[in-house]
Amino acid sequence: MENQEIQKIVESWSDKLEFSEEGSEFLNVTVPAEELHEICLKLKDTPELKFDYLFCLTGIDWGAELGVIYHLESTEYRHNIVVKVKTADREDPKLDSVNDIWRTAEFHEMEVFDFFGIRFNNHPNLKRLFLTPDWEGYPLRKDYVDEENMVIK
Amino acid sequence: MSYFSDIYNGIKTLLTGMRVTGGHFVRIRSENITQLYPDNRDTLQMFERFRGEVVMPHDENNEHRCTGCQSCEIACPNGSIEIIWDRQVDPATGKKKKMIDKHIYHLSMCTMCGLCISACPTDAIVWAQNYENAVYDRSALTKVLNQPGSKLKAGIEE
Amino acid sequence: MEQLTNNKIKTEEYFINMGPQHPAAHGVLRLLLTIDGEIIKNVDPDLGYIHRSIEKMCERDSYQQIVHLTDRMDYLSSHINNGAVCLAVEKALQLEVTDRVKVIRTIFDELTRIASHLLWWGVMGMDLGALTTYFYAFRDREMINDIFEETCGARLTMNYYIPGGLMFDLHPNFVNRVKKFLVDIKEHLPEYDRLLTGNVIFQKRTKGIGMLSKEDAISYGVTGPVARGSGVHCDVRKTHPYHAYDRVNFEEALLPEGDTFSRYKVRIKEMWESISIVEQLIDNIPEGDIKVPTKAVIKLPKGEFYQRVETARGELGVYINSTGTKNPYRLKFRSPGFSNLSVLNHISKGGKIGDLVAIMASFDFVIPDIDR
Amino acid sequence: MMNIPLSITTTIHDWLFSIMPEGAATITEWVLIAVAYLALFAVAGLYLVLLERKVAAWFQFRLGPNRVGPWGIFQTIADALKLVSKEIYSNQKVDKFLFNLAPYFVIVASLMAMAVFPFSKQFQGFDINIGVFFLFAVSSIGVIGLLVGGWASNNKYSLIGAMRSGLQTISYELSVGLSILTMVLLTGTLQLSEIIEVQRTGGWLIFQGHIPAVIAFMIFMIAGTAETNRAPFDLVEAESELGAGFHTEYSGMQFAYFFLAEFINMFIIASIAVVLFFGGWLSPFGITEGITWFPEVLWFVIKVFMIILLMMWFRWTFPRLRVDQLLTLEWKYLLPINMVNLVLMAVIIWLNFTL
Repeated sequence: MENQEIQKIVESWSDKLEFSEEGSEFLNVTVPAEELHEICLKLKDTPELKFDYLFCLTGIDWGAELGVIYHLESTEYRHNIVVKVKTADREDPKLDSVNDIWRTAEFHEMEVFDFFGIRFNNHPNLKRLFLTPDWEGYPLRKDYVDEENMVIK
Repeated sequence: MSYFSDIYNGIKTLLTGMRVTGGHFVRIRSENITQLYPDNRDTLQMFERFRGEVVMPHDENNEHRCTGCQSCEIACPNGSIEIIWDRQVDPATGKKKKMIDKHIYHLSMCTMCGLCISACPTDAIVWAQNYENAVYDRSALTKVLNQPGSKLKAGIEE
Repeated sequence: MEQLTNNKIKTEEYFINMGPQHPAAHGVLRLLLTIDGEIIKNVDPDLGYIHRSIEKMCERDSYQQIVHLTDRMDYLSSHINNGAVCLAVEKALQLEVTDRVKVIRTIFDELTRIASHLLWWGVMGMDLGALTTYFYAFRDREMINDIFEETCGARLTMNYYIPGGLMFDLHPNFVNRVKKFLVDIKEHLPEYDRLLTGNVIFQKRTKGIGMLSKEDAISYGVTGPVARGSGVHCDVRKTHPYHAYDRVNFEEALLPEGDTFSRYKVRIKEMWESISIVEQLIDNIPEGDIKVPTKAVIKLPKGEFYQRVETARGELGVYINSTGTKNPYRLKFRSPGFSNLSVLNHISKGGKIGDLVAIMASFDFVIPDIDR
Repeated sequence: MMNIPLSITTTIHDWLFSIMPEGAATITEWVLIAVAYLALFAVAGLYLVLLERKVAAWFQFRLGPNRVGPWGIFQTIADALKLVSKEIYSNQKVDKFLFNLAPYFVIVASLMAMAVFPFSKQFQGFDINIGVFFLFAVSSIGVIGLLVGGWASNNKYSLIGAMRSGLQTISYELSVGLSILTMVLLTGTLQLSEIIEVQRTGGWLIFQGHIPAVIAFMIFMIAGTAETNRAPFDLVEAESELGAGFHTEYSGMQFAYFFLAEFINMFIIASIAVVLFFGGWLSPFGITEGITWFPEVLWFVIKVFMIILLMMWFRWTFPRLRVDQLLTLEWKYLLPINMVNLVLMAVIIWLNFTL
């Protein structure tokens, strides 16, 4: 399915979505944090879309806000969409977990929590996966400083 | 009935496997792949492109090709190359120009990625095929690549 | 029945740490197992024992330098990892590499895949107790390593692909060596089948163990031979062709059973397919340049770039978020091992310790790839 | 003319009794015999380890040990010296008494079994009339050592290994016993020397008993491999599952005892097989029958090595079984076949169909 058709379907679900194709090969849709779970569920369950394969889940620090990028693909139709979600709260960022929609998100969300400190609601086992439990700070954030271990060139 | 055919097939597959290993067992003289390493040092030849360590070749007049442009230092991802350079008067032309004082190479930090060598515009550094890099003291892995008293070969900078 | 449930013998579940130092962990994977006798109740992976923050390092490195970091992720398919970053950068720069580069990259990718699968085959046998397989596989892998060493100068961490092409041209011996290797491997693979695949103990150990359904495989984001063993059509070489895969004939190895044995068969079949791909390309490597000149400092345009490749373990994704500078703003590696690991708990529950070892062997984990 | 080993022992015997009172001489003789046996089996164990490493290497395109001495023949001796000099280390929470006791259980059980073997006509420590029975009983004591060691180590991996060893030995004891019983049916005696005498006239038992004897031999080899905890039945150690199983926590000489015991057990199983199926020290077709100076013990050793080679071949070819498959194999396959085989053997003897 072409990007325009996908956009047409998704647009009808909510009026708070922002679409963009600039600087990317995929259709990007920015979703407000409170609608994330609902939109994701629809993306998977709508028979024409069937985005059943979450192939990449990236945490990102945009400077002012933290966010997560979901790369979705349909294994049946082979079309893609990129869902972006942002949260402005850097102290205690919270987003909804999508691990009940795509099970692979369980581990990827743990990774995002570990590196960006984004807490996911309804996540079954949110723990520091790579770093030690008492690690201070979230290393992939842009404002993270560690004078001992980081070599800045 | 499948009980007996299971036994039969099981024994058959086991014997097939034993034939494979047994075949290699009796042919061990021609098939063995062991290299008797410290004994074959004299004959052991590495491939010509093998990345052992970075060296700076010098010719018979103790001249190298490094202009001190620092391309390798910038290209290195790990900071394993440090160039200490100086502006000195070139005796041939009488002008001041950039000359290397020390080309320091930390083998201990090197990941053998080869970016420095492809970055070098004058082919001053190349790979050596030396594979025995174990030393007793870490400081021995910090090497100065240009030999003492060496100078830049004439005509490289153009 | 009443008496049975009320009897005095109490059993208790207990924890054991499988790893980080464990022969079956293939590195430093730590699994917290909850066990009832020999039956596995829960598997909780604990990672990070070889985490080197490659993604953070990428944010400070230039694009040429990033390539060599990917060698250290999945070290068994380092060429393919290099290719992923190079392709992403080339896609961003809209750089079209020459045909020669494409074909050479394809050959190297496939040789890497054979080498990786050979090592996996040896380790699979070893995990199940047949130690001899390891040496048989290494004998052949050694030939591939020699091929690589002659051309690239390295055996494991290659860094041979660079954005825009290849670091240097093929060695003159390359074609002959590959042809000789192809003859040898075609002799040896059937022997491997006789030794291990047919073995009744091996089949009993793997058939029906670790069942993974197609739906679960997709939902858990499982890719590579593991997913194809469950019948998921997910070969990136087919779905999103890159390099020269669109001009070679090969079959995607798909088996519907979804057990450990079908994953095993998929990998064996992939080796044959890789051999056939190399055979198709080795005789007609086109002439041409080996690199398209790029600037010394590569600056990517502003935007987001995503490149997927098929490594020996599954789909590797490289996500580059660029703000137009010489370093990526954010670079994410979607590593196949990490997603595959997430399904381990789901499929090994209820099995025995021996089953868990067999399942892990069939997943072919490379821990640096999971930890990054 | 007497056999050379025997003439030496006779000389020593006479000499001892000439310089000492009778009681002291007897005790000295016992001690000497014990020391001789101990030394013999330490050396045999060590060289079996070397053989195993060499054979494994040859199965795997390698050369094997080749650094210490010519062709590496002193390699295992060097290893043993290293192990002797190592600290015996245990973690804090082990049950000290049991932990230290376990290796001796294992090694003593193995050595005791050695006493009754008829290496040649004269070279036999102790020829009791229930020889087979004794062998069988003593060789299964070893498992207590494994259980105790695994339990006392206070390590979950060791415990799993120990439990597996218990279950494995108890199951496979049956098959070993029944297959021995099948052969005893043919010989009509339990005394090892007599079992060999039976074969001197009637041919080796595996030919005498033909079909049931061959089946019994196969079952004996499978069950015997399982008894010694060797691959494909090495669930007790199962290095890819349990690390090192029951001896994870052992170090130094205590570990070496477990290790040697495994190889001596292999020697025992092979020896039983040789005595019961291949005529013990008898030469094939009686080719050295008339040559009095020929050391008959050589035939025994050659045959034992052939059987050991077979067991090593198993080990370096097959994958390991899973714990439930191990039991399935025993209770669903080996045991019923063995029972039927026993009846078959009885029928054959009854109808006088033996060769």
